[in-house]
Amino acid sequence: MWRESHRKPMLEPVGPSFHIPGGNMSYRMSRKALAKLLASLLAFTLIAAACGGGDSDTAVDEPTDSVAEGDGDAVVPTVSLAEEEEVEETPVVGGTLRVATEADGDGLNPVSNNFAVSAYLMANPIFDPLFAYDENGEWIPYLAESATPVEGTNSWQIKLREGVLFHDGSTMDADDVIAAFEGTLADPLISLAVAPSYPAENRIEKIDDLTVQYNLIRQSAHFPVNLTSQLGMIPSAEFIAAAAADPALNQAPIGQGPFKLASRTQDDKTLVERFDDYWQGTDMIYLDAIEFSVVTDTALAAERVNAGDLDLVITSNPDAILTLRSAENVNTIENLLSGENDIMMNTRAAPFDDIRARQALTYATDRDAYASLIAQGTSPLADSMFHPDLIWNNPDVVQESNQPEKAGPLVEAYCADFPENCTDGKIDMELQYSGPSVVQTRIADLLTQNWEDFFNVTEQELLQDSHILEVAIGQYDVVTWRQFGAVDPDNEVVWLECATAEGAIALNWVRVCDEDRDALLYAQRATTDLDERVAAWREIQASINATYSYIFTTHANWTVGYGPQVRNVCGQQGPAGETLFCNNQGRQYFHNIWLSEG
Amino acid sequence: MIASVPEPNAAIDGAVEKKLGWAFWLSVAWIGGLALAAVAAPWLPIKDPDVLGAAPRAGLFSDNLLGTDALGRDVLARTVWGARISLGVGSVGIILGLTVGGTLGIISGYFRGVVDQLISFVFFSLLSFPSLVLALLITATLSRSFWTVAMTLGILGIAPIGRLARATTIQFAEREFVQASRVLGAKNGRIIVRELLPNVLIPMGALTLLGMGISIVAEGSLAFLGLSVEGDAISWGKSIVDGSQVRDLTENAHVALVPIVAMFLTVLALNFAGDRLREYTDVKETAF
Amino acid sequence: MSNAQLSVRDLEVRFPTSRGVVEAVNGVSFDLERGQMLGIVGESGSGKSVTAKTLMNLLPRTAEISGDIHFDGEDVRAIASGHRKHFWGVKMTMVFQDPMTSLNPVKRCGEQISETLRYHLGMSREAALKRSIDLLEQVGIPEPARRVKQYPHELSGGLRQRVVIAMALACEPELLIADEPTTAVDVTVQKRLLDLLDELRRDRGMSMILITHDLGVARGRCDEVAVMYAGRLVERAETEVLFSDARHPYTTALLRTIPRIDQPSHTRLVPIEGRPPELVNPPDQCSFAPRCRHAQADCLEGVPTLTNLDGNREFACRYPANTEAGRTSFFANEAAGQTVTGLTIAQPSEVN
Amino acid sequence: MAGSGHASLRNSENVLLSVRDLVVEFPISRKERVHAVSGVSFDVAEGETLGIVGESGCGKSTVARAIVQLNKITSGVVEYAGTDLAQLEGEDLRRVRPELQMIFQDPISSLNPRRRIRDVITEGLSIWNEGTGSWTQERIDELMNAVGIDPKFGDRRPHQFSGGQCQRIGIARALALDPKVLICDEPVSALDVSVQAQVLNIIEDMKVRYGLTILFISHDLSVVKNVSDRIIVMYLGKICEIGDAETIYGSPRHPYTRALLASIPEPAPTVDPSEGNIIGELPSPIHPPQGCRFNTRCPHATEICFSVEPTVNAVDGNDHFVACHHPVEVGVSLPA
Amino acid sequence: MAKFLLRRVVQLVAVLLAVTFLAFSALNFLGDPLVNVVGPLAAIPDCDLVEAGLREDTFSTAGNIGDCEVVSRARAQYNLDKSVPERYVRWVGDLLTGDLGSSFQTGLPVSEIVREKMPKSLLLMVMAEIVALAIAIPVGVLAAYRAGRRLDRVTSVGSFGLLSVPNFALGVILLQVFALRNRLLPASFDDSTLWTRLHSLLLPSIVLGLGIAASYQRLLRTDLLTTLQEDFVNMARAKGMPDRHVMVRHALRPSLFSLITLFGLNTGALIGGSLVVERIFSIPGIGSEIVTAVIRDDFPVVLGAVVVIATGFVVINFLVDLLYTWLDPRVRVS
Repeated sequence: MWRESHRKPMLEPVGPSFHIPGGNMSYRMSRKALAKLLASLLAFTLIAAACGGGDSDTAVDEPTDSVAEGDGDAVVPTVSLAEEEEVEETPVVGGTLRVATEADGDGLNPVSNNFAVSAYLMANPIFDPLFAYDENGEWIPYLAESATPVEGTNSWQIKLREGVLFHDGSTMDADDVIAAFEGTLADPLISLAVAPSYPAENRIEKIDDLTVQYNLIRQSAHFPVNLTSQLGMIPSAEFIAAAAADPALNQAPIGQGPFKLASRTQDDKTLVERFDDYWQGTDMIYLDAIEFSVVTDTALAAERVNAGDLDLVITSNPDAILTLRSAENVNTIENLLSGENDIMMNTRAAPFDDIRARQALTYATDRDAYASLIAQGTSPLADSMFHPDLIWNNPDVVQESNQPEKAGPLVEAYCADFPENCTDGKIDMELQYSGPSVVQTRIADLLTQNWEDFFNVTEQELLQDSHILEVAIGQYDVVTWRQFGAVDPDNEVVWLECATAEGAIALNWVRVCDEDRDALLYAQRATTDLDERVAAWREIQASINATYSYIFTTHANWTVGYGPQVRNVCGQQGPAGETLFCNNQGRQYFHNIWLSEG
Repeated sequence: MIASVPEPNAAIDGAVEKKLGWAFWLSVAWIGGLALAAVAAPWLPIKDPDVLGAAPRAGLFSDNLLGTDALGRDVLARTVWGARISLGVGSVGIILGLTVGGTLGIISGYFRGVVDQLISFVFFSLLSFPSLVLALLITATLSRSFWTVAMTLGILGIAPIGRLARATTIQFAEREFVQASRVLGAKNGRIIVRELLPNVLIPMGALTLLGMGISIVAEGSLAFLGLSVEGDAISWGKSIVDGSQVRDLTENAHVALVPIVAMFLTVLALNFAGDRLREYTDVKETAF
Repeated sequence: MSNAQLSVRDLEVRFPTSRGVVEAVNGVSFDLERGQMLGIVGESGSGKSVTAKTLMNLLPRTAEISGDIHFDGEDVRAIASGHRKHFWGVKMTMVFQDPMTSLNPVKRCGEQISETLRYHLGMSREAALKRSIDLLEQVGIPEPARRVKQYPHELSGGLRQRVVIAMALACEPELLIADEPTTAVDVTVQKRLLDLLDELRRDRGMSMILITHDLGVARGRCDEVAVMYAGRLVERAETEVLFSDARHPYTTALLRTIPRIDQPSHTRLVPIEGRPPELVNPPDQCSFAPRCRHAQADCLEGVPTLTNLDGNREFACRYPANTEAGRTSFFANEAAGQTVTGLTIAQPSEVN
Repeated sequence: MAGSGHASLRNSENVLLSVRDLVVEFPISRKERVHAVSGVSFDVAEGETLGIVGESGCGKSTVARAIVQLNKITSGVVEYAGTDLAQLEGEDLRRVRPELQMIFQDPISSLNPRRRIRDVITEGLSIWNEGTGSWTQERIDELMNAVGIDPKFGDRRPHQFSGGQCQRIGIARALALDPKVLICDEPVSALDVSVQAQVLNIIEDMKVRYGLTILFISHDLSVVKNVSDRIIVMYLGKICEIGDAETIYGSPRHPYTRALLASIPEPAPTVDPSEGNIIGELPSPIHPPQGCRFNTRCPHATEICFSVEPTVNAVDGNDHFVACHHPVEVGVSLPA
Repeated sequence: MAKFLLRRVVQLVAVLLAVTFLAFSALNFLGDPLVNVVGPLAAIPDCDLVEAGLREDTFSTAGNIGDCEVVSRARAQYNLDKSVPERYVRWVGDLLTGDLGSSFQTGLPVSEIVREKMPKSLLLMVMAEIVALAIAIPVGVLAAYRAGRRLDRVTSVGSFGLLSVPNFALGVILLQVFALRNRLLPASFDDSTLWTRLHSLLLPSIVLGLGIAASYQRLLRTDLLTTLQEDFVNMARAKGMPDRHVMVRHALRPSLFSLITLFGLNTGALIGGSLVVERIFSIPGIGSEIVTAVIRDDFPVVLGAVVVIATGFVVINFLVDLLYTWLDPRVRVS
């Protein structure tokens, strides 16, 4: 399915990617500032999200079928288009698209606010990125005209298009790009995640009015994909300066996308309207406006899409997905490749510093129950950090579980050695999860039930921010988590290397340091040979599996559900007429969507 | 020449005997039975409330009498076990509220003056603080153990109970029997304990039941905000929230409805019993 | 008696309660001639107010009423069950004990008077107000034009009761029932109010029923006095006859028990021992028997009927005072030291 | 009639309770106050029953409550057995309390509805720990018998008794501490006439039995006459007339006293019924009239009555005192 | 009147000071505001040591910039180095100038947030009260009029039942029946037009209103029964006034006092109760905002909302007092 793209060099990705469980929380909070630090790491990853799924009819039982229909020539499995796309219709101009988001962002300023899925949904119409993914998962210049590596691949020159107008009427030039980059690095928290890839001085240079040069510490063959996400969204320099002085302006961003912000109420509604001076022209911008409403319960939002109260919803909540699937008036696009649900153990603290405890926990876990009761069939069981459809997947790696008979002796042996960590012959441990969330609570209850024959489980529900924090600073035993799923696995290096396993804050959450594994990680980073990389990653998977630090449960499912009146959901076009990647982890584009009449 | 007259006569004695009525005893039986079941839950012939054995979202009268929830746990068992926390939190909370609020209210109503103004001001301030917001503040910042939640509910009760105690105290403190006691030479402490307490506390005793109902409901409200007792502790509020997910509600509403009905019946029984008890302990002051 | 203005026959009022049926009024009959003033005297619970409220159709729906009430030949109870407007308040009206509570505290005095006029007589707001001022003047209220704009609490007790009277008289009723109209006011005010009622009654030729617990009030004002005890009418006679020559032992005991201003200080009072009976399921006997010094064995068997002697007096007693039978029974009891109901008679009689 | 002055006070040895210049005012706002009692002086000899009579608002109950220190005294002296009660505080006051007991107007409200009547009656003894066990019980039984309550009903609660019985219980409670002075504040006004006599008789009996000195307050002229040796007539916080019962009723000198006696339904023979027709309304105790407080309604009022407050002066011997500039000559106003 | 007003204003200020001080202290003592500003840096215990010069920075991941300087800077910026009372005084000072501060979370001025969210909650509250009164007054009057009869017993049982239904349970049930199953009413808030606003608030206001209606009805019935015993009612009937006139014109107004007192006190409870109802029906009102802010420890928002609600509470109770004087002329004198 996967093959190397020869058109562009494979370069080293710079950022990590991870997901926090909570996308399906019924009660979701925005992150506190403390989470900005960690979550900002997420914001700068090279996410070439795999896109899978299919329409609502075929995806239910065998989600892989539709993937197989891909053209076989892409880096990623392509989305099989919904039937309505087959009929050529004349697009209708006008109308407001009503989109439900499950949360709101702190703000919509890409320089100082961390974007999660909801924020991306609202920011995508307002900001065009410098680069974007085409349907094959390869980067294409978008707002940028071109990207050229210099001095090997340590530096990249980015040339901007001429005559791009911001919503305030000013013209975009190199100064805006520099202001955005420096603004990002000026934020002490966000820079924690971004700065390490760049030297302390001379990180960005202005070559001419429309050209900037980014200077990196290490070779990076894939640098432009770094600019497909938040980091590639460029607000006007004046806006950046003004927002730095008055944070309230983060709610009223000035971009250059096809839609400009019309009104916004935090945690409620955000309305964007067509921007008439859009640099690509408005011939293909059909919608008058898009209205984003926060509906925290996406299952309820799904009901409303079915009822016609809303046009589109994006969710990873199994209840919502099932509702969308069974709804008569809803089409869905599901993506099973963009993340793994897992359970992590802290290998630097008792009792899980002992592999016997980790093994026991792994054996005691009932993944089948998890898949049927929690995922309810919306997400298949996962064996490793890669979906089997991906070439990186090592089919020999099998996630162990459901063998409680093996757990008993291990626990017995452990407790014999460390009686202080045991009570009544069971290992004492704490299961930490984020809440308040009905789904997370159910997961915790289920796991506790799995484990309680061998472990004395104390449940601890923490607010999402505290939850992330305690994991980052290593104050946990076991947590439920969602992670991985980047298009290019090189993005995952940062979560796995020894360098991030130490210190006060560790991004290698489980804190497993294995020098052999580091060697493999860096080897695959150094090569552009796909076979070599695949081989390295298969070995890495086996190595991860052997440490018993993660228990993979299911592949996360991001689903876009929309009413029949919504057309052209996956028909977004790039500047050169390329078809853009559809449903990248739920970060939907709305540029060319139109609403049929009636 | 005091004539001996046979009185009080028998007719009055008969008339004075009040009846609580069958509905009261039914309410008491429900609350008592529930409390008993809650205490005895581990030994009752019900399924393990945590075990995920059965098919999820089973309907009523399947293998599981009242069906199962989204994780396949027995709804009946969870409702019985949930009574432990709900009744526990409710009773501890109201006892705290009654003790603190009642004491402050009596002191305030009896001594009046500056003390009264100060305590009344505290009560009014507490009242102008929306109660659930107060509860939120406490439960969100402290760990949400059983005791935190119970204490929080107790604090919520202080101001309303205190105001009632104060009003009742004032009403009685001006009565002539209190003056009579003072004329006899009773000290303040004695007047409060002997003359006022029985008149204030006994009606407030009935209030205990009403207040317990309110506390049980408040636990549910906290659960809806995700701030009830943490961990895998089972409470009605948490069960209702769990069953109130849109899909659960549309496809198997009984998961939410069973604890809702249990809570409703309990609160109804508490309200009714409290109301009857209030009437019952409300002394008639004339025989005619 | 059928030509009487008001005729009450065998009136019974019962209230079912959780404790049993309260027999508040039990077989009360009387007639009232036009222009007459009847006093109904009794202690609390004797049924005098219930009787009045029955006449006024003011009892709660739970009350079980039987008996006949005719006003000018019209069946009053039929009016009550039908929907005839303009009877109460126009033909027959009532004033109550407490002037403070008889006036609606949240409405101006003028409104309260004029609403009656407007409802019954269809007067305009202005005309009704003007008439209200006239009425207030008639009942001797100074500055009536100012008073109509005042709220009841701004008036003194005496003035309030005058307002109530003015309100009652608004539609020129033919019968006024006054239920303890002066109990809540001081003696000096009481005198003036009673004088006023007397005067108005005479001027208008109105009939009146004065309900009171104060024998003195009844004595000075009424043509005829009826004494009620435990829901029954025990004696009725012309005022002077009743006060000088009462027959029922309760009446005589009542007259004796009250301290009199013309007696010297420290005059020993003659109390009526015991207390009034419960009205719940009363036994079939003379209800005064347990407190009666005349009581004999047959007093406990059946209720004595109201006997009519020489046309103008009635009483319900088998051993009436100031008669031979009464004297005999009393001396017999005195000799025995106690009555048949266990009432001790420790001291030689001062009376009878 | 604004009765001020000490003329009515006797120098007799056996004066037990003496009230001098008693003033009680209740503030209702920063500027205004109710002048409930304004400079009242009188005394009570040991073994005497002093009646205070007057209409509502005349301050008679306030006087009673001020004597037992239930109301704060604004100024004045309440001297009991040589001690000024108004000066006593805390424990000292408490120690004197058993000597002066009180019976209240509302027999129902004056008993704690939640206590058994035996406990109610024993309360005084248990406060002062007088006697224990059977001794106490015997005394209580005796008291209950004395007031006509069968001791076997001691376990019942007040609501099982009638108003008259409750008043008897109240009397027993007051007598349990063996007081010297009994203050009766409208003790029979809430009772039906048929039981009123029972309670009045008991008060008379108890006075004899326990050697009480009684202050008897009532609005009912007949009742006051029946129980009192001496009578005070009050109007709007002041004394009008003080004298022996027979004197007050037989030859009243104050116009207000006469108006009262003429107003009752069966007027006293000593006054003309027309004297009851006093005009106007009771003035506000917040702004009482200058001079004689009765001047707004008095048929005899002259200029001096509006400017000068009359003092309490002796008239025609017999310890008869009147506070009036123009006391009525008895012979003149009697009907011919 | 002026004096009365002045006293009320003083009371309002005192209550506000007490309430905000309570909230302020609770927020500061129970949680650490620093966490909200600088995130995990505050939670790393060693940072204090670093700040004191006792230790090197320990952020391996952060590399070159994650110093504890950030912490000190934030402390200074938000006055967190000052004592709690001093910070409170500063906060009150800002409040006097109309500055409620800015959200830690979004940077938006709290006054703007309140202005945005409050009207929705207020509308819900008003609608709920209207629903409650519209049900309670007629039913209460009818029940009192037919006291002891079947209608009275039925409404008594009904109101007793309603009182015992927690509003979240009622919300869940009505949501299920009317919004999810039958789609008669919207399941969540729609802010598009005034009509959709009222339409989508109907169900939540019924949920809130029904429970209150039950308590109002019971109270009104009891008070009406007491009033109906009064002589002035008898007097009105003795004057021959028709029953309807007596109930509505004579008995109702003097019976409204407890109801109105409860009405005043309810405003506080209603905002409390609406937290849950706003949650269930996805209404982005002040209740939802408070919940979110409390959970996020967004102090300025919590404090601001509490100030506004407490002010509302005191002001409404003040209006209730004014209403008394309209209802009862006796109060006007004293």
